[in-house]
Amino acid sequence: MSKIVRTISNLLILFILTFGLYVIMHGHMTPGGGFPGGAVVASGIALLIVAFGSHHVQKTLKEHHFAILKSSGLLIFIGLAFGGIGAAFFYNFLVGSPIFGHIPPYGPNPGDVWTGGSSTIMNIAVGIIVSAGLSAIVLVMALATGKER
Amino acid sequence: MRKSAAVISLSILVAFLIASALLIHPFGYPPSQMDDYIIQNAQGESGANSVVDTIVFDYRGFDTLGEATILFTAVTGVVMLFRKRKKETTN
Amino acid sequence: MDTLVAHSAVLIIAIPLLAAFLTPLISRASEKARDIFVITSLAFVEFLVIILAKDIYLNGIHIYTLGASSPTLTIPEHYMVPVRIILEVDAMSIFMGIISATVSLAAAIYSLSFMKRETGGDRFYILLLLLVAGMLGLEFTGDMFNMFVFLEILSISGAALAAFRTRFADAVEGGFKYIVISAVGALVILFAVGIFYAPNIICST
Amino acid sequence: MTGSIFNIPFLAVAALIGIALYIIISQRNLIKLVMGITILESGVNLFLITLGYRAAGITPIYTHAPEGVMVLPVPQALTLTSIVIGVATTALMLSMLVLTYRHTGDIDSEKSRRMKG
Repeated sequence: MSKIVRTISNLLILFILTFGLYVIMHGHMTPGGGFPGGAVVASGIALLIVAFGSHHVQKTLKEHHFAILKSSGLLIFIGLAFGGIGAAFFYNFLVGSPIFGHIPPYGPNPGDVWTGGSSTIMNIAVGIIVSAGLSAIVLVMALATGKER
Repeated sequence: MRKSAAVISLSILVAFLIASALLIHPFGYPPSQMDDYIIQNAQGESGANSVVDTIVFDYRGFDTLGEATILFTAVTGVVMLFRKRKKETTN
Repeated sequence: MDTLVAHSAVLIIAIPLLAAFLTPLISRASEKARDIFVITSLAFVEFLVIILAKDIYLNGIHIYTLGASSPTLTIPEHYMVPVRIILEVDAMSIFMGIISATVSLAAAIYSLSFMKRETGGDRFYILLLLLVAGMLGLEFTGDMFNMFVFLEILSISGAALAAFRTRFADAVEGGFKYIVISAVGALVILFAVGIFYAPNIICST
Repeated sequence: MTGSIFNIPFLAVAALIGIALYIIISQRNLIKLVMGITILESGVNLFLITLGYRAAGITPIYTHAPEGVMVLPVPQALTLTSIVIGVATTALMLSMLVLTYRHTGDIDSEKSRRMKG
């Protein structure tokens, strides 16, 4: 791609990533959450692949980096699910505990980040999984169908 | 012959779809006993403000676990399909 | 031991998933460690299926509610319809569970030697473990949408495994036909889940 | 009141699914077949979402929620899952298509005679 597109995408990638992380982090209060936030982050990486070409991106962001990210996100997710095994498999064992444990008053309230129990951390885990997964799909497909230089 | 069989079966299916579209509950007034319970109790049981997020991760968390494995399967499948074939004996 | 039996219904589905997520990390260590890990996890699933079968043979249908404060609490306190996902394991599903667990253990042991000549080894084991998780999940859930999700896991990992040997044109083409037909079938099942969700579709008063 | 004629969204769902099934049956070019499946998937998602709409309903999120009855949250959770399933199946189908194109050199299902249907 031309020089202009590369410099603009260099700047733009920061805003896309911060917006994606914002949507992932505030999933339990505002609309959004793990899936849409991960898709936003993956679209940022897709922008890099379009701007710089898949071979250039492949030098820094290799496929096994995404594989490690995906596996760790999934392990966090299933670890939280196993965390509540005392009561039942997917029991929300962090409600009322010091970690993300506040319970907001019933009805409309301004929203408090420190709520949601294990579902907040699951949000972040799903955000990691979706962003690593979708960008891995885009990168692998771009590499496979790109011109071998 | 094959073409007419396909067209007939498709028209029967579309007729069923239109019939179900006309007979379903009116658009803005769904029956909602389960959802009213969830809307009342979502904040109390899981503490999150967003009821949809509570359902996705707390009431029906097992679906989202299946969901994450589906994405993991698809990515592993795509990466496996486009792998470089180094030493491979054709048997 | 009895807590293991109480939680065995969900452990049978969760252990293959956990093993599938761990396999990429363990295969970094060595090929041998990965093979041992896959075989031991499938053997543990087989052991869990057998003790669950004994429990069902003795005292009937085994119910497990995911996320409730206790596994058998299916109906929430002041409400008459179950809200959470319930695993319902009766004689028929545990019979199918025994078959699928045994066959997949045998397939994994057989594929140890067969996969030596193929490239992309650990991806085969990840997809095999996910196939097993999809099969067992499909048989044990009592929830319609959950059945759709596990059916989709089954069809995606099955299609990827069908197209595993990508140097043969027939394999990839067979995988493509498999994924197309099962995707259309699963979407029509999802439409049926929607119809089940709107109860008075025909008898609207 | 029985189903009134004005269930326009459900008629739209019927139209989408009918068009998608016609595409899947009649198309020879496999890329268009995958497009037909994507249309079918969006039709079924539209059906799930319109099941959960309540007249003048607000989004079921309590942060700064205005007054009003809340829309049904369960179909939204189901649609979230089925959208990602659609992405997964489409990605796998397209990558298999690329591989069949590499092997047989063309994308038309008629010419590669083994691929009837």
